[in-house]
Amino acid sequence: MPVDIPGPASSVSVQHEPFDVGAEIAAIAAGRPAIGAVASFVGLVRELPGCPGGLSAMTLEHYPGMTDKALEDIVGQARGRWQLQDVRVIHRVGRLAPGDAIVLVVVAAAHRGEAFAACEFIMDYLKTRAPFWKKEETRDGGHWVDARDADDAAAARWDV
Amino acid sequence: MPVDIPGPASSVSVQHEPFDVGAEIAAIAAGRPAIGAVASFVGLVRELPGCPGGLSAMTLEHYPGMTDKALEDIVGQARGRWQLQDVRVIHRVGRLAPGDAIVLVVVAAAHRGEAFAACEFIMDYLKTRAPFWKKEETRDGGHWVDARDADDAAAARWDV
Amino acid sequence: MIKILYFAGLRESIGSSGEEIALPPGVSDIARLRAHLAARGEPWGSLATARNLRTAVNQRMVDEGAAVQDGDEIAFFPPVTGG
Amino acid sequence: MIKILYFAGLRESIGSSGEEIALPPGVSDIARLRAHLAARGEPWGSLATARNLRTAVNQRMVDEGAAVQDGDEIAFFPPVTGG
Repeated sequence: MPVDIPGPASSVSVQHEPFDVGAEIAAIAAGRPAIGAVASFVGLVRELPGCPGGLSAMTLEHYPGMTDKALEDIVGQARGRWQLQDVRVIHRVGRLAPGDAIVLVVVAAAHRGEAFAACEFIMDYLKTRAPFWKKEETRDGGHWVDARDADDAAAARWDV
Repeated sequence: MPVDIPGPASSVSVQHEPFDVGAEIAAIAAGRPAIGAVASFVGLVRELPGCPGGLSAMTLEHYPGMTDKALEDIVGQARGRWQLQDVRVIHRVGRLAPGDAIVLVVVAAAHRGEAFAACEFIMDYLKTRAPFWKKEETRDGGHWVDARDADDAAAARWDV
Repeated sequence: MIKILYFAGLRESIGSSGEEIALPPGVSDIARLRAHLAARGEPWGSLATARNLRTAVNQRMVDEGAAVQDGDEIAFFPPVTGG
Repeated sequence: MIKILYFAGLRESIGSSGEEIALPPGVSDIARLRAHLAARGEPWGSLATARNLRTAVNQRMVDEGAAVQDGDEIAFFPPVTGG
């Protein structure tokens, strides 16, 4: 009888609550002896350059009917490109303060090359394809963050 | 009077004890509002392919007088190539079991491109330049792990 | 009927998070739907003027040539800025 | 005197983690030191036969042309496999 080995898994979450990076990585690695490499990324609310103390809060709006699908689609594309053991994506929504974590991507694979590439790919695609929008509150009021050309360029790299 | 802002920092550790990924990431991000991106990597003792249950333990030998210097040199090279806010490298030595974490690299930067690139660079250089050696214990006895050509190739990419 | 959703800055400039309307005669794709909605005048003018507007049909991002059918959920929004 | 260290598989095949010797006359670089040590016969033969042997002088990786001076700490070891 073949041993019952857990198959590749992945999961995405969109939530208001903070996440625990160490617990997420530990949960992915636990009892999965084929995993040799775990690459992860945490995105944080950053103080505006040249304007310390100017950013008081940030609100993340999203498209609730679409966000899970968009993230799952991005993860599915990563799984089609690389041999991965597990993927976890958490994106927060609602009101966040400077220093708060916004997004977590964890990718587990046998070797580090795949883990790094897939983790960066997921972030690049998330930045241009997942329906989240940031509104910053400063002393001068609120304004929607502009999309960065650098993010489009980063995502375009993967279409080679 | 200019505000006293903590400057770029980094630290490397070589230790027998396990490390806490979440705590290391949290320590780096705490009170550093210019950090927008934290990329990290954890390397784990992997079950040998095609040989589940065959690996009972692994021993990491190192060159105590050189390891800290080698890791600090690699981190210094990364800092010379990218604008980084902080770097943390922990490498374990001694006897480890399958599933145990071997190495942690955490890189904090303003933007994710720098954080990912520097984290992968540090791992690639560590794999070819830091004086650690793995000896695997299996049912058939112990043997030293061979260096992988793929690791040399990965490190060579960065000399462009 | 089709369901239309607006997000982020576009939602604010229109002053509405969406509407349900009958699929207008002659509207078969996103470009025509967008032109039809904008042609109603204010507060929908920013549908015509917004740069780089993105669109999803039934929760999938599509380009302006994508077909629109009765029963679809169509979302208009600015370039995304999450992550 | 120079201090010589052996690591990992090389340490095991030589059966020693190192030695201290006087800098031999005519030995001015790593290649000559390695040849001198190996020429003493067993158990140091693997210094001649080991493939891709790596070297550090005073805790820095160097190539075979690197200079050796009195007082140096010289380490010989196989390609590294950490991480």
